[in-house]
Amino acid sequence: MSHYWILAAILLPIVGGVLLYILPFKNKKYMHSYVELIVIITSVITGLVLFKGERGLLEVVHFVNNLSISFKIDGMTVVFAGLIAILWPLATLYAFEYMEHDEREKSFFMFYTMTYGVTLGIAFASDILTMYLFYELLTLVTVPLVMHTLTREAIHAVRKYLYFSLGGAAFALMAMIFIIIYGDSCEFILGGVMHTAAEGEHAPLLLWIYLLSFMGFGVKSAVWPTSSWLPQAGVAPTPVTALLHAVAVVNAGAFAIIRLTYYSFGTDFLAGTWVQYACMAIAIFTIVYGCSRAVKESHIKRRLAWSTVGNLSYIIFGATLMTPLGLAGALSHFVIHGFMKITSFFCAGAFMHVTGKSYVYEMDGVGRKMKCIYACFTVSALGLMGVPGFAGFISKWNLTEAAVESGNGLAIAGIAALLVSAILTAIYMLGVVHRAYFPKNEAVTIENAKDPGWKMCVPIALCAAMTVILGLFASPMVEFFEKIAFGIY
Amino acid sequence: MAFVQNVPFFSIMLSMFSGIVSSILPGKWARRLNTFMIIVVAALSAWLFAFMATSDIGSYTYAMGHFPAPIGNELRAGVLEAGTALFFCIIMLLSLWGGREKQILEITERQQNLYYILCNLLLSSLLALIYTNDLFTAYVFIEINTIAAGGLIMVRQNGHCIEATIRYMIMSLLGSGLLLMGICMLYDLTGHLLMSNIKEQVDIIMAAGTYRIPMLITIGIMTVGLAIKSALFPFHSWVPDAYGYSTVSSGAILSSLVSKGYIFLLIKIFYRVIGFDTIAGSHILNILFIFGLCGMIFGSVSAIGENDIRRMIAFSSVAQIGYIYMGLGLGTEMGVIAAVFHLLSHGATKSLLFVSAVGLTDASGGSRHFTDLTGAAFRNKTAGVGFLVGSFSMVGIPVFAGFVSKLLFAEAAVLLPNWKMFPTLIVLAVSTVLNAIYFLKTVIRIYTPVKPEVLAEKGFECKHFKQQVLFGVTIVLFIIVNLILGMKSQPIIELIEQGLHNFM
Amino acid sequence: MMLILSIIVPILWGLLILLIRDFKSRNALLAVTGAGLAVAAVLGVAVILSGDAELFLFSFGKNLSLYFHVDNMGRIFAAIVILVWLIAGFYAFEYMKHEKEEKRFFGFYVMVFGILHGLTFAGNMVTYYLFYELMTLLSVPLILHNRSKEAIMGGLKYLFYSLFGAYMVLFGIFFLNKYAVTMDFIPGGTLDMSAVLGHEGLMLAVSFAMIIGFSVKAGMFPLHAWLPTAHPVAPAPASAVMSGIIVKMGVLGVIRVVYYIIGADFLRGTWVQTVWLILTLVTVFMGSMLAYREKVFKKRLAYSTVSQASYILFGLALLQPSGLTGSLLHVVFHAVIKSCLFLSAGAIIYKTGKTNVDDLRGIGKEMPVTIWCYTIAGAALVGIPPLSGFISKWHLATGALESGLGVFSWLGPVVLLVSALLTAGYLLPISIKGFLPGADYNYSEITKKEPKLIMVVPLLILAVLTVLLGIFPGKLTEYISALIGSVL
Amino acid sequence: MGVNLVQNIGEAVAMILFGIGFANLFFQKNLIKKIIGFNIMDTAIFLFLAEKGYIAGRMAPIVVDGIQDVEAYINPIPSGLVLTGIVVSVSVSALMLSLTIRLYHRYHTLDLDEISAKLRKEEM
Repeated sequence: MSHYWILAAILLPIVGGVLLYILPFKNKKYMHSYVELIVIITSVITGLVLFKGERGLLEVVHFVNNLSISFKIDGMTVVFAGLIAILWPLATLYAFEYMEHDEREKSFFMFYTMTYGVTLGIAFASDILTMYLFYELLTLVTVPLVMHTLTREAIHAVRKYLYFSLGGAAFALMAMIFIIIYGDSCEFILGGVMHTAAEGEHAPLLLWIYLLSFMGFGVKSAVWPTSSWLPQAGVAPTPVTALLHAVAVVNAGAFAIIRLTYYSFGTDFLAGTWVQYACMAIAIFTIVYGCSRAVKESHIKRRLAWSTVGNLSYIIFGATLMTPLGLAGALSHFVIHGFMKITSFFCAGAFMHVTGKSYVYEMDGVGRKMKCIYACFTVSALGLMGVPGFAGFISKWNLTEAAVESGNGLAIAGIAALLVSAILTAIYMLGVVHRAYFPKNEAVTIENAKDPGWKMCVPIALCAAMTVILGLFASPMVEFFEKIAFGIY
Repeated sequence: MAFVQNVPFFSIMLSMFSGIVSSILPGKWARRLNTFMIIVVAALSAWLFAFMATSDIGSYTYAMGHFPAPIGNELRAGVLEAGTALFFCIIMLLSLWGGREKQILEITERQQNLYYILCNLLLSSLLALIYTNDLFTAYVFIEINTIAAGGLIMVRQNGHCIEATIRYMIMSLLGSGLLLMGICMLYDLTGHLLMSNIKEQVDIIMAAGTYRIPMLITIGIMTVGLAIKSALFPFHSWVPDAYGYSTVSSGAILSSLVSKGYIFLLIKIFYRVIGFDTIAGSHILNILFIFGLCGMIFGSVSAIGENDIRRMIAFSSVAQIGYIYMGLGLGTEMGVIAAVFHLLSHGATKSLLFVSAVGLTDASGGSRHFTDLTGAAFRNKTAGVGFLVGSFSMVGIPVFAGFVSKLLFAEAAVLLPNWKMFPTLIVLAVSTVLNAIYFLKTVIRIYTPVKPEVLAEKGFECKHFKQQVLFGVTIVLFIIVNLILGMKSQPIIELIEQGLHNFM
Repeated sequence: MMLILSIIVPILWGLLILLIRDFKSRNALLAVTGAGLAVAAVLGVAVILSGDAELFLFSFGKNLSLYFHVDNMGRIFAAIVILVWLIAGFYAFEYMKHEKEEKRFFGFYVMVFGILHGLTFAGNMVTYYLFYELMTLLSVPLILHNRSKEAIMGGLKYLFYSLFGAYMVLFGIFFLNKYAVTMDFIPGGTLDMSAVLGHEGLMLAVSFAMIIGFSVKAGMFPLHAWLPTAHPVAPAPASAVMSGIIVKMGVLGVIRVVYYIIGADFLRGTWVQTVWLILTLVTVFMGSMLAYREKVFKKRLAYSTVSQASYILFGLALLQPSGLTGSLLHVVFHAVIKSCLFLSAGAIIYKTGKTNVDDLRGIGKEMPVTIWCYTIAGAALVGIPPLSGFISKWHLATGALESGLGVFSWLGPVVLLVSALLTAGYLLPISIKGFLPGADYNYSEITKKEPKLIMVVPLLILAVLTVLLGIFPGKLTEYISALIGSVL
Repeated sequence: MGVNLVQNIGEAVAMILFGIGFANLFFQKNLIKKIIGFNIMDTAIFLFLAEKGYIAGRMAPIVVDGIQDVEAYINPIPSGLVLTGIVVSVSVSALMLSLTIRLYHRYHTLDLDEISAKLRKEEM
């Protein structure tokens, strides 16, 4: 398959989204089938490109010097693009039901579909400029989604999101410049592209720059101290929070950090320097911080968002180990967290959609009424806690294996943080489960709670099933990640 | 000498004479003449530009009349001059088109032709600033430029505008006074007024090591003079009023062309009169650098606090001028290239913003306050898109012009051998964030839908593309210019580099 | 095959009970539950008797496999699990009558039975950890059964303490992955000494973390606080199996880690052993002390469990054959005794609703059989010969004296003795006041309140077992000694 | 120093005047005074130029009596510059004055800050 199909995969949802706005649809059903069709076709193309496509470089536009917009497929691409290609059709299906009573459904789906293309752009980007471009676009295209409800709160949240993201990108841009100047090329090549000479002479400077860019891209994956936008952005409709703020957007941040660390600066250069420790310390702190905030939060979506903050830093922590195993661990959490968190968000959204309530303390006893939803929620909770047999354990296992293997002193603290976060996760997730299944005697259960329609239940069940399946049969996936990390794939 | 090499002279004269002719024409015809003249000048400049870019003469001097140097007056043209002239013409034309509707409303019938006289004079003086090889000519045209610009502000005769004009004039006069003083002192030191001759003498003086202090003072006075005129922080107090209250074409032209003309002259002085090495060796650049940085931050901070969209854009100009001076202040060629590119990209972007902002305010009952602008982009979609693109460019989204200039600034900073790197990078990043804050805040605001009943209550009207074809076309053209700058930057940068080399 | 069935069948059976929407009658539920318990017990016994079976179930990642291996250590624990679980289960048939939502209780009860089989037969650390977590999660509903505010708090406290402990263990497992040759349980330990070389400090810390982690379940100071909160609020059968069995699973975990993975030799004489010994002794003393001062009956028993479980841990910490023998004996005896005590407490609450010790004056007149059972069990726990408790304590004390650990060799026995006195002090007054309420007691109001046979029989069985095990400890001790020979 | 000063007394005075003019233009609040300041500033520059162009003992560069020897005249270029400068200065002054008149008509004051304040009040 020619690699021009990459372009098709990126552009189809974007164009499709715009067309959606222009085309007149007779009724919702047509529109829904149109959207789902676009998304599924994109996913199919993506899948074909990933596994059958040529491994060449596709240059689209040439900018200054060695800067260009170009795409390619490598291991990381497969991971990210594959993940979202699986999740997007499901999330869209879920969104149909979630958004059914919304007046501005059309504009929602327009941007929702466009975001798909932009995210794919990040995944396929072959060099730092292309990634930066789509990274910025991702910020912008998701803005209408976050502020969809147009409440004061939403607008406030969206502003914060924008400023944080763009600000972060501005800092990351600085790093980009350094890579352009001190690197052999801007392309992502496992092991880094820095001049050896530049590394020697400018090492102290480059380390600072790495830190700067780490913090910059870290904004999107909600690394402390810039994590507060994520919970605030939870005002968005749940399909957005679930897919974008638990998977696509935030993973893009982690993805960018991995790209930068492993493919641009190179781990040989960074490993063992102070900056590695600094970044790792930040990640470790964020892990604990995010989870503690989640415990304190009683709004279900915000709670999950804080949980996301913590979990994303697992990925970052894996990345900062700067060993191939660390990368493999990071990637496994990258994928697995996606499935787990989208499940829990979907469930939370289903609860909110059906009952109109949104706080944990309003969930008394609903587990007995919304059986399917809360069964899945429980699965995701167990997964997030890292109970063996569920996917979360696999990624934790890989991460810690890498941490132990790295022999890095701070990594041991990281393992401890992972476990502290696990217990905190247990507190905030099982707290919910408990309430839902074992309400206090005097508590009042919401009367009208019941399982939502199939459009919601099916995606949720599938994602939950993935959590279990990945937990039990993870070996092929993990081996694949190790291949990527060792540069064999 | 090929015929095409007469273009600089022709274009200056053409615009000046059409100004004079306009004084006897009625407003409508003056406008037509003006449009025609700009197009012709643009075509001529394009011709020259193509010629210069393809031929290998690099640059040439053009003696006015028959007096040879050092007595005669000279023009000088190269690829950078021709390109800038072309760019200025395009932006001017688009700004006038974009603001035409508004301008017809805001300016009385009687003064219509006056407006175009001033425009023509302004263009001719800008062209003269670009092409001239003579410092005193430059001074004279600066004054013409100042008066024309003052007229452009004042022509909308309300209190704000007159007050803004007088403030603008005062600052301008301070600047041109200093510049004139500097020119005189330079003449005193070297005995010449032609740039190339001064350069020779300056080199000799510098080599001899005499007159260090007078030289420094001279350079300082001239630089400060031009900096004041181009509204470098902290001499920007006139900017928000002048850009904010004048009719929109004037605001756009002032911010994207007039101040740029001075900067272009300053760059010429740096390269052609003093010699860039001399300049880079003095501390003048450090001062420019620091004020540039301050301007970047201060302009943006003020813009954030602003509640009026036009004034906000005006404050943003202060910040952008800061960028340019920061680039100059870096003291490397990369820095200057970045500054020149930013001069272009900011010119293209800022005028787009001014023009589309007017479209938005018109769709909000003429109110310029943010609360009324809610949802304006839905009422005037073309203007909304224009503002969106302008904002993205300002914030530095790739594909748009602003990104490239930011990239160039940063690259220049990274390659610096001295202490300026970190301040530059940090301020660049911070100012990007600040830019994002006020521009995207506005974008969000204008793209926030409002309920129809609220609209009906306030009496805001929707404007469709068909009702404002010229405006729409202008916006589209602006966007195209922006995209060209953003995506085809490589040849442009190469030409700038080539042009700067020709300066030496 | 039998092995996997013994785990899966109860779990599925329990699930079935939970999923069936409505049982026609309570008897149907009880019949299904009873059948489930019986099948599970039969399967379990079959596994115990069928020799050293091994089963590699499947691998869900590198070094992550489900592997079962029946060994003698597992057999002991499996035996007491089956015994206590069955007895308490049948007791619950009657007891749970006055609770709502019995179906849920029995469903989880049967499920946990299966999990416990998995725990006792687990052949490597990961499998053990997996079932350990599942046990925690699935046993929570047993505790918070009546969903009162206190019950829910108690359940959550239990949950989070346990999870905290489990994660400490997991922390260790992560490191063992690198520093152990294999994570299968092999008597004597599997540490890869060449890998550990140079990382001894780390390894000790890891061992300590794992010991502490498992000890949370066994209620060792400072993480013992969940026990006195969770026990009083849980239904009596649940309290009984918690104290009798689930606490023991923590102990089994410690045994597996110390004797089967890390190896006693590695820990002997290190700071880990010292600290561990100190903690156990503190717990032993403190537990008894708190029990002595506690007025709520079940809470008192819970504190007693804290204290007694640390007897066991103390024996383990000695890293010495005699001590280990004592520990294992005490595991068995304490399981039987404490279940008996809790079940009697449950019977009292069930019939009279009295929870406070001071209200129990004359109870022996009202419920003589129950209180007799209680008294026998209590006396055994105190360690009055020839009852069972004496045997284990004797071994523990000898172990301490033989250990040659300096101060601990005499301090240990002293603390044990003091604690035994305190035990007598907090357990026996209930019997004494129960039977001899004093002159001012109004005998006319006495009514026979003996519960139904189905509750009394389990009590009797347990009481008789206590006595029998005390009088004929030979076989058991021999069995244990043989087992210990391979471990140490 | 002293000798230098005496010899360049014209330039020195020009500089001082320039400073005075500049300060007036910058700091005066009254518009008319500002314009006066501007004129002083410009005049100072002309003085400076004239001083530079003047060569003691020679005539203005107007051919009189057919003497065409360069040695006979002073430097003509500064004079030319002064003339141009005056033209510019006059026109700018005129513009400024006309603006001032307009403002005065509207706001009845010549104080720029006061005008700004009034404008702001107007907007309210």
